[in-house]
Amino acid sequence: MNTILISILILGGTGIFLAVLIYYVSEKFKVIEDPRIDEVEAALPAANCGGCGFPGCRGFAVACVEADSLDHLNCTVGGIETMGKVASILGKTVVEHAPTVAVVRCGGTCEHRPRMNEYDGVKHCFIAHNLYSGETGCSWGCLGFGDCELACDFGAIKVNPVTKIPEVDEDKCTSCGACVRACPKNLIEIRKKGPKSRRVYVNCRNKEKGHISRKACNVSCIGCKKCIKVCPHEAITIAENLAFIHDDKCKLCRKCVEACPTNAIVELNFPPRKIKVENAELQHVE
Amino acid sequence: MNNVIEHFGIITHLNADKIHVRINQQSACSACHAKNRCMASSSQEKEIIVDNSSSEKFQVGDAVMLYGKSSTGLIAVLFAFVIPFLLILIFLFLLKDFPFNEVFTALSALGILVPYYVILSLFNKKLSKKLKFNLKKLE
Amino acid sequence: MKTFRIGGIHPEENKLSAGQRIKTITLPERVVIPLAHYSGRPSNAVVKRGDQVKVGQLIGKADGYVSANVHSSVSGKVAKVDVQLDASGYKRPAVFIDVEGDEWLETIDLTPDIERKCHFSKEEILTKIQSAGIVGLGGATFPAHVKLSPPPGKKAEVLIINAVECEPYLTCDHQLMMEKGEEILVGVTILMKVLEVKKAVIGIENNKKDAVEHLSKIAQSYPGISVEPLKVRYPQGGEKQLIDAILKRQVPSGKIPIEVGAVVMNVATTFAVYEAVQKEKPLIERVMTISGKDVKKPGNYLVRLGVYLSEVVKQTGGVPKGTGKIIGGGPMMGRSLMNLDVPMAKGSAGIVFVNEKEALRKKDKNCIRCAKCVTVCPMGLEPYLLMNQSEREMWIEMERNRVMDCIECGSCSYTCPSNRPLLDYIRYGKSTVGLRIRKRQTEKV
Amino acid sequence: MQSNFKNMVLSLSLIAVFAGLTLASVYTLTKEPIALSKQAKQQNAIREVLPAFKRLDEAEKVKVATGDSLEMYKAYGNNDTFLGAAVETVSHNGYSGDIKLMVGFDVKGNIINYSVLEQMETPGLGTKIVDWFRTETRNQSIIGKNPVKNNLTVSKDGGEIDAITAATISSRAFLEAVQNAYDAYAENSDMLKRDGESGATETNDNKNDSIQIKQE
Amino acid sequence: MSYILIFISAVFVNNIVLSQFLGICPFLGVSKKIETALGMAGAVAFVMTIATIVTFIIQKSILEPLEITFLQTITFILIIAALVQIVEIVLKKTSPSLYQALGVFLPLITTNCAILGVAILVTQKDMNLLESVVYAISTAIGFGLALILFAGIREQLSMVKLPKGMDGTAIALITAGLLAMAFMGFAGIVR
Amino acid sequence: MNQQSNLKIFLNGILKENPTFVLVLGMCPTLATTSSAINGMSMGLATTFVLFGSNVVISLLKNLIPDKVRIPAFIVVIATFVTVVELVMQAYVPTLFESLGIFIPLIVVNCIVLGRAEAFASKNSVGKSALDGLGMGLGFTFALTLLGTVRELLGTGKAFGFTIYNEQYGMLLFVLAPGAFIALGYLIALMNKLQKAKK
Amino acid sequence: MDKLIISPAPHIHGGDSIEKNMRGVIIALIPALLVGFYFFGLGALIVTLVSVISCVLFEYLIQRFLLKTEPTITDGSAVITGLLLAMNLPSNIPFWMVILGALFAIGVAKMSFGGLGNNPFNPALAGRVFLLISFPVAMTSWPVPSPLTTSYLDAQTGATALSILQGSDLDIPAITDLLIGKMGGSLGEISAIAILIGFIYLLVKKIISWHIPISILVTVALFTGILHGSNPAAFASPMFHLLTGGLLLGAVFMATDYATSPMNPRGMIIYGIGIGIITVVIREFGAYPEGVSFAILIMNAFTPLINKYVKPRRFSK
Ligand SMILES: Cc1cc2nc3c(=O)[nH]c(=O)nc-3n(C[C@H](O)[C@H](O)[C@H](O)COP(=O)(O)O)c2cc1C
Ligand SMILES: Cc1cc2nc3c(=O)[nH]c(=O)nc-3n(C[C@H](O)[C@H](O)[C@H](O)COP(=O)(O)O)c2cc1C
Ligand SMILES: Cc1cc2nc3c(=O)[nH]c(=O)nc-3n(C[C@H](O)[C@H](O)[C@H](O)COP(=O)(O)O)c2cc1C
Ligand SMILES: Cc1cc2nc3c(=O)[nH]c(=O)nc-3n(C[C@H](O)[C@H](O)[C@H](O)CO)c2cc1C
Ligand code: SF4
Ligand code: SF4
Ligand code: SF4
Ligand code: SF4
Ligand code: FES
Repeated sequence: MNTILISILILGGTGIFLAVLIYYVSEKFKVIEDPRIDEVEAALPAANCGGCGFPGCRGFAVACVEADSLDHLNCTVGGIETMGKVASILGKTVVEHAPTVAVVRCGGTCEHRPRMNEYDGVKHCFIAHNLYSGETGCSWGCLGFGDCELACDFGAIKVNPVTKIPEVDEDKCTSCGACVRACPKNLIEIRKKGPKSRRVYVNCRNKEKGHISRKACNVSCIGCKKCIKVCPHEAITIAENLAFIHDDKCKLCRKCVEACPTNAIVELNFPPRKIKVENAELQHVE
Repeated sequence: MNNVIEHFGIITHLNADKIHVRINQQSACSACHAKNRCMASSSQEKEIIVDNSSSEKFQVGDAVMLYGKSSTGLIAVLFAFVIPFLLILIFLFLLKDFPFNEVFTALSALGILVPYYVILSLFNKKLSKKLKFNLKKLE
Repeated sequence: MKTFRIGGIHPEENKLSAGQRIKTITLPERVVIPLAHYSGRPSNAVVKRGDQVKVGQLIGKADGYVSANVHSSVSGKVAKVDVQLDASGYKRPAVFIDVEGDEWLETIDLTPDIERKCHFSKEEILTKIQSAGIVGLGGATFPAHVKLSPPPGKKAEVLIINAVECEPYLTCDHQLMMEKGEEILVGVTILMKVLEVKKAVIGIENNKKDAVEHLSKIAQSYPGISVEPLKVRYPQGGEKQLIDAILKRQVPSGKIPIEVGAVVMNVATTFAVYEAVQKEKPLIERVMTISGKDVKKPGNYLVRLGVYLSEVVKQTGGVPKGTGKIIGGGPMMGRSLMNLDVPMAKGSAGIVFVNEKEALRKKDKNCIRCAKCVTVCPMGLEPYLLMNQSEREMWIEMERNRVMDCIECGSCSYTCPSNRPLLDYIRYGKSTVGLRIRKRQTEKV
Repeated sequence: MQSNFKNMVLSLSLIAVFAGLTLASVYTLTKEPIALSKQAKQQNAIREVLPAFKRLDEAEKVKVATGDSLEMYKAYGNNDTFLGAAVETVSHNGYSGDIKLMVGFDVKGNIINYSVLEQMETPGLGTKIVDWFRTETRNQSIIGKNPVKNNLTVSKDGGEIDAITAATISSRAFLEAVQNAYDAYAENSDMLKRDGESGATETNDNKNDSIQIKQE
Repeated sequence: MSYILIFISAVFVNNIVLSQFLGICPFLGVSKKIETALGMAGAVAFVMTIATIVTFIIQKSILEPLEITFLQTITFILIIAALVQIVEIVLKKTSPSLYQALGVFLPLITTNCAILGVAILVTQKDMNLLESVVYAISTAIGFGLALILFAGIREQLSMVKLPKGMDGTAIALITAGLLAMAFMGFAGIVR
Repeated sequence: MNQQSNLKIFLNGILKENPTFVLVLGMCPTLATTSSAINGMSMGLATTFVLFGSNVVISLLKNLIPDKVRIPAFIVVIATFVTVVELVMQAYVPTLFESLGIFIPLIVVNCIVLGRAEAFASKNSVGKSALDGLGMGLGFTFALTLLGTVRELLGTGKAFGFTIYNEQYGMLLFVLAPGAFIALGYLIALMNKLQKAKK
Repeated sequence: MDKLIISPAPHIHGGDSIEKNMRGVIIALIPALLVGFYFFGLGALIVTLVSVISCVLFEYLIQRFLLKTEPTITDGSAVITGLLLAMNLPSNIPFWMVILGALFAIGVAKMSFGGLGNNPFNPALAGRVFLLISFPVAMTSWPVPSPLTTSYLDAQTGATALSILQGSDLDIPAITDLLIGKMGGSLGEISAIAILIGFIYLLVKKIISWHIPISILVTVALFTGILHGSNPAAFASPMFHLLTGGLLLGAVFMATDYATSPMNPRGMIIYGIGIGIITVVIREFGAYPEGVSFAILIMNAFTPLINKYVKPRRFSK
């Protein structure tokens, strides 16, 4: 009986001591912070990819809590679903950001753009780019060593071993922009995904005069302005011999695709057209 | 070697001369891949106060990186832990030859920590100069 | 015998064209003179299409202080001012000139006499060097007048003439010394005058014994100038290594030679200075080596700027059969060329043909941590570590490990028994770290 | 539940009190069996190293040269004839940690048997002491030997016992423990007492304390 | 046992991590930074010492006299948990800047397993106070040694391509095994 | 962890989230007590008992404990069960108790126990917590037994004390400390591989 | 003209290769190996062959079937591991133990880390220590040298010079015997002269630098010199320590292993001093008669730290 009493006393005493201690600690060490930050962070995908423009998901969470509205904040990885959760935690509303996706703007596959020399250094776009213009005659086009592939945390972009041009897996791509930053040739663009993933864009970055770029690659943009003429929505501009289709104006009418003499403009995910066969081929390539 | 330690933090408060940065102190096991299953990997939030002397403009909510020399950290460990435990050790060796009751010796060895920490608290200003951190805004 | 104290290798010398007298390449129908082929800002064209130019006439004006003038190397009519692909495949501005005769500017002294006395003041000489568009011919092509005007507070004590030519194959400096020894020494006295130094040392590797003897003999009549034979060891020609070898002083990390009181000039640059000051001749031509194991007649040639390399090669026996790689410059530091349709530039010291067998690198394997790269690095770096960190993009660590000290000599890649592409990665890291440092500095300002 | 002061103190102390209660009860319940099993272990060891006996003396503490106090249990047969004694002995020179033995001696000081109580030697090597020194092959058994008549050290040291292969250290320590046991026995046994009443003995001479052990 | 022997034994021969199997979690989990490992060792040494002294007092003045040693486990673990908190409070009160610097520099000290282990071992081995303290300190130093060596090896391993499936814990354990094997060479130095 | 079938909860601990091979928790006892299959199994069972008991009690008490004293309260509960195991083993299987030594009291700090209390029992019903404790415990037991068997077999040629091959071929290293690390390392690698193969 | 090859400088390579270095080491090992064959006869031959073949085979099998990478057995490193493992074993050890040792060396210590260059510990030594710990009896009964004998497992055993240190009363062998190798011991460690010939060869071929071996030997000499000077009865002379056991073999061939030793001269010297000290401590105070293997393995563990904190001599400060 004695033992029992002593045990209870000792343990009970320790218990009280601990409780008091912890109470004291929790009062003294309290860190004043908005608890919502944690909640928001928990709702985020924890990819820490930086696609939102903030350092890591935590930074984004803080920004969301601090900001007056969520208009300019978007987690590209989580998309509207995540932002909806964030909004409900914070009692704010979300504006829907049109979904975007990475687009590689180079069509210079091996068959369209012959290799003229053989690179024998480290197979790394940046290293090759620092050394020289590349294995082909086009100094603007893809080097094909896959720095973008390395940069992508989501396995969404892969260099096709046959064409040596990277391809984006639309379903996996979160448009975080890591590949954009990685590509030394600045070939990748984050572009509106478009309804049903339909997109029309100029698949080239060559700013050389037409005859020069044509010599290097037979699907290059030659700056002939034919697309501008046919575009009913004024969605195309040309600068330095290179056309660019603005995705906020383009209505996906595909007139330019037909007009382009070099097939430099591509359309994606449209139902096949009967008349123009070459374009269908191009789609396979993409 | 002049190594640098970095710690990610978020600004919670600031005024003209002090910036409060909240950091998350992870346990030793945080590098372990099972950390979210294991209790030992608990983390604790701490608030660090840094002098607002940098030319950079900070705002509440900014994500910042705390920089300090790792020698700073080692000095901190020295003052906080190593010296007191050396004190205990020396004290115990001194008392070794006196025929005191062991429990008494043990208590007095712990007792020696009291003056030590009191003295430490007197050197607060000096120490805080030595143990400085810098802030850098991320991106 | 002196040499530098850390690292170094001894690649096969292969000086196949040694002793071949300098021959002159005949002028082609058209030359393309690049306006930007040195370090510094490109010069601005001062001629336009249809202009008639003479040899030595200014066609590109230096754009600012760290930039250099460009002169026509031929006489004829400007066909156009346009872009031309350079050796790395990127476009650069250039002046295209259709050659008509060989008419030189009247001011240029074309007599073969050696002008030993220099009558000009320090300032006059500097102006002449600057207007002659002289850049370093040892490889870095840094405008010579900049280097010859030490920053305030710094004073040169010694002039070092870099006659090391440690690259395998190349012999152009060697041959120049044999044929123009006297002129070079006059050039040295001019440089000494500019720098106001009493002492000059010509450093020559001991595989050029004839040059050592030849120059030593001439140097006897030039007070203050001595010739220093050096043990053969690559990269002795690197200026930091050369200063270490001769003066036993080490240029601090991130600093330039003047910090230890030295100025380094290449022999060919010295010769160009002589011609500019004493003969009023701008830098319009240089000696280059054409070599390679399969080249029938390896030799040294005097080539005007702007001549297509393909023309030079045609005149010197053509591309050997089975060539797998063409190197512009020496095999350790030169760059491989995509084709020969690039114009001769001020820094082109040679063309080396490598046959297919030797052109391809061997497959790289695991680092076996043999430390050979560490042993050979002349800067005392740890190439294996830098490569690893570069691969993993650990820029902060790389900076701490002093990647910026790397002189890109390639000794590490040359040595690695596992054929690891050390320098490829180190260069990647170096350029990224360099960017970061610059960004930091601009942020601070 | 809310973390206010009252709640915290109350819940934690209640849980602690409850824990104390549980533990103390379990302790009371297991106290007996634990004591018994401890005793049984010792008794078993004693029984293993001695011939069948009727009565055992309470432990006598004997100091030996190494500074350890060894416990000795004297055993008596019918008519209180002295049968010998079991000595719990120890060596601190084991390969890792102490080696504790129970060694039984007969009246003449011959070793009857031994039992290893505690050892932390390397499995497969030093642990062989458990059986090695009572296995009758080569010269390795100590059973029946007398530390006075036989040189109970390893053959490497000039003794007559073969050490365990590759575990000389353990063997030495084992034999040292045996020697200690014998010293304690010799010191404190009337039969073997050689030179009178010398030595620092702390004999517990209260014979009434002796306990009766049931024979199997 | 002399104190030096206790020291050598705890650091080299019976290293707490490599042969006693205590504190494996932080050993496997601790960051690759060598400085952090060093700091950890210092902090652990202190906490271990204090914990050993406090539990020693508890054991000798409460548990043993009252014959409630069966409460050892529960009291020790509670005391140790409280101790870490108290150390923090004291530090924060007496020297806020130190407290801050430690927060940035060190991970939380949660080597419960080793600290409790040492406290219990010391009572099991029946050491006296000074022996216990020397043992605690030496153990912490041994812990630090293992940690630092391991941090170095891990840092080097992070630079190579490990076979698939071997990376992470598997290779860490195998490395630890080889390290433990090497340390067996010290066997027998203390007997 | 919303609505999981009971069987799933149970199996979870044994296979998918095996505390040793997948979660890599509680390494100290795992390494220390597996010098033989029996020892490993006993340690596993002792831990299972504690896990089971503490999970049940904690899920019973979950609504009565304020958040801030959660951890100490859990520790008290766990320590109680540990001490119970300690006392019972001491009384009825003293030899086993001795060979497991200090690692029985150290169950207190085994991350699995506290981890499950925190992650599962404090959020789920009693029944589920019981199943979880049992599953995790058995998973742990399975792992320890396996490791113990491997080490015993390689080290001494025995399994559960039965001789499989002649002891002279046994590699002593595996019974000693380095062998523990190495054997566990390879078992984990193997599990990694199997897991990947399944996917 | 076909496609030209473009690559960053440098465009030439010195032609050094892993194979060349490994071949050099194998050649340097031959003298010591021949002495071993001579004194220990058939047993030595069998042990060596089994060790080399199983090392190479295990490496091949693991790479081929487990790692699914291209086998690199042709680089010769597995052969060296096999040779060095054998040279560290007594010549009368059963061949199945040799196979187990080879499996441990290659499988655990080398291939688990990804093969050549990745391993933090010396594979051959890991294999040897594994055997020493696992089979202490077989690993510590040394055959007495009997030239060109054909006995293998049943060879007559005796003490090694070092086990004499541990307290038997045998005579200390003559220095000349130690030099040529007429003493008991592992089959490759016995002849100081043969090992020194290999050492000189490695130095001349620039396969290793002098720093590690010399710093080990000097440290051992100094340390044992101090001990011997203070108590000649308890501690053997420096000469004896230098010439006996695996010290020379370890210092020249095993401590210098590229993958596991520091990467610059200063680091190498620190490493060597460490090995020297630990070796003497284990020999004089530890349970094992021989400490070189353990000392090298322990210092292997320090190598990453040395590499991190001891930097090569930099160009200017
Ligand atoms: C920004 C800059 C400023 C320089 N200023 C000087 C200078 O004032 N004096 C000088 O002697 N060299 C100067 N240099 C030249 C370098 O020291 C060096 O000679 C040149 O980069 C080529 O050297 P290398 O071929 O050995 O690399 C300068 C270089 C740079 C990039
Ligand atoms: C690795 C390396 C090797 C070099 N080798 C030579 C050489 O052999 N000869 C030479 O004149 N310059 C060489 N240089 C260039 C010199 O560093 C330095 O730029 C030059 O001597 C300065 O003279 P300059 O401005 O007249 O060219 C080398 C540079 C480096 C980095
Ligand atoms: C892993 C290992 C454990 C050992 N354990 C013991 C042991 O428990 N007892 C022992 O006497 N020797 C042990 N030894 C052997 C000693 O180190 C020493 O070599 C031996 O006792 C003396 O050799 P000898 O008996 O062959 O003369 C062990 C050796 C190793 C490798
Ligand atoms: C100088 C030199 C010494 C070597 N020593 C060893 C050795 O002691 N043990 C070993 O397994 N391999 C040795 N090797 C072979 C090889 O480096 C070794 O297998 C690597 O450690 C495997 O990564 C050596 C190689 C060289 C070049
Ligand atoms: S493809 Fe580019 S944008 Fe898309 S997820 Fe990958 S890195 Fe991000
Ligand atoms: S898109 Fe850019 S980064 Fe990707 S492979 Fe092509 S060049 Fe490289
Ligand atoms: S290239 Fe750079 S790292 Fe390599 S040896 Fe030369 S200086 Fe050193
Ligand atoms: S030379 Fe090559 S193999 Fe040797 S350490 Fe350097 S990178 Fe590694
Ligand atoms: S069980 Fe985690 S540290 Fe011991």
